[in-house]
Amino acid sequence: MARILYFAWLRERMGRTEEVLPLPSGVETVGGLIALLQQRDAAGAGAFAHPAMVRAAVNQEFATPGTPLQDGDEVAFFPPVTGG
Amino acid sequence: MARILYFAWLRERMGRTEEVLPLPSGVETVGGLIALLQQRDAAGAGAFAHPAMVRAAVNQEFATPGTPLQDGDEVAFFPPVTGG
Amino acid sequence: MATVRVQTPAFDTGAELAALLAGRTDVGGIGCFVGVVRGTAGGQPILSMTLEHYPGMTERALTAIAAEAEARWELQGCTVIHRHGRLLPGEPIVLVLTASAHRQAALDATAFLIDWLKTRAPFWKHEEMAEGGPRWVEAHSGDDAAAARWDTMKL
Amino acid sequence: MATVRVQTPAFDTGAELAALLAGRTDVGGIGCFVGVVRGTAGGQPILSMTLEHYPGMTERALTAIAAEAEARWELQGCTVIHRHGRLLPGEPIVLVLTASAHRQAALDATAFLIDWLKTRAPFWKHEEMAEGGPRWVEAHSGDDAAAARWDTMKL
Repeated sequence: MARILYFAWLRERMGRTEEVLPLPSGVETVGGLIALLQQRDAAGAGAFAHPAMVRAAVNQEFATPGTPLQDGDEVAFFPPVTGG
Repeated sequence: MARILYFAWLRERMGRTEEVLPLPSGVETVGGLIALLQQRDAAGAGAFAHPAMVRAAVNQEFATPGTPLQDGDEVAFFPPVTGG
Repeated sequence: MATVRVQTPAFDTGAELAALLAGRTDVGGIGCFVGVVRGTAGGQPILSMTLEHYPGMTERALTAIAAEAEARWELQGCTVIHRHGRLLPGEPIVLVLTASAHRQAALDATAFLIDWLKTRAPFWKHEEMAEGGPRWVEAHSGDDAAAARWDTMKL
Repeated sequence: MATVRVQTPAFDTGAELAALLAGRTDVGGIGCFVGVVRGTAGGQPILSMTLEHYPGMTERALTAIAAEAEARWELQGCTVIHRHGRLLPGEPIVLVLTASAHRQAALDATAFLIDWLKTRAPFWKHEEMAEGGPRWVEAHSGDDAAAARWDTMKL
């Protein structure tokens, strides 16, 4: 299982703030999870239509598509940050 | 006549905060005034013993030994500034 | 050592500054930056700005950024306070304060903190425009460049 | 446009910052520096620091320095307050505040103002040492170098 959080326009396009998802075998990285969400439904296809515009964190640390995922991870997807 | 002000250790060595002095003919610059004060008395000789350590202003603008003096000028002598 | 807070209410810059100085006499200078909501975006008036953030990761990221500043410069104190929620034009968003024995360390650390914070803290700005719909603020390439300056400095 | 004051009492940084923002929504960032009396000089404890200045020329010099900052950067406001008289370790000496639409202008103008002020404003520091006689603080060659950085920049 992974807890997945969405922020800013990714949250709007996904229509949810978070979800808990079993990680299917074969989904071993952030990039793999993005591919899964793209294919799952129209919301995922829209939210991840341009993966270059999406940033990710795993367990509250910035991650890349190659970052490995493990059972119990907290994964977040969001646009490039704009604080300060 | 020139009004002459002294600050910091120049004030202490001159033993005064200010004085009004007629500018003798021949004293036409800040450097000329320094030479006059050096020769005038022991206080002046001590205060201006190392002219490289002395800074000057004429009419409240930083000046150099070559800055010309005119009747009525306000001349100040002080060490390099240490504010901030 | 750093003070890091993420909060909705306004901060009191004078009080935070006094807290950095309280009871000590080894500070020679305090650098400070306050970010403020501008009333326009791309030339268009905005009504409000709402800051969304990632609770948990935000505090962790700000703490890591402050620790990096403390590793790079000799600081006697460091405060980072970032607001979230809905803010109006003219309201302060973020406060960075650094205390050091020497002014250059305080000034450099302040610039570093705001540059890194802009590219590494998980906040997202949403603007309510006077005309037209609301919009998410896009990240600046200039902010990436400003943050990248520090990659090759002081290491 | 700049606010310049030379005074004996402490200043209120929060109030000065609020005054720069009051009634306007075009400010994006405020840079700030506060100089503070350190409790030691050359490793020796000091009891107090007394700032002597040149009334008249001081205000003129600070105004000229602030005008130079306003000529070099697009500032929406600029405040310089310098105290004189006898100060104790831990007490603030000088406040520099700059407001701009963009953070880099505010940060750079703040650094410029404190660098120039240290070499161009007629103040002299006199330290009362815990042991040994009082002494006049000597000018730093480092301050001249810091000020000289700006000679070839932004012109």
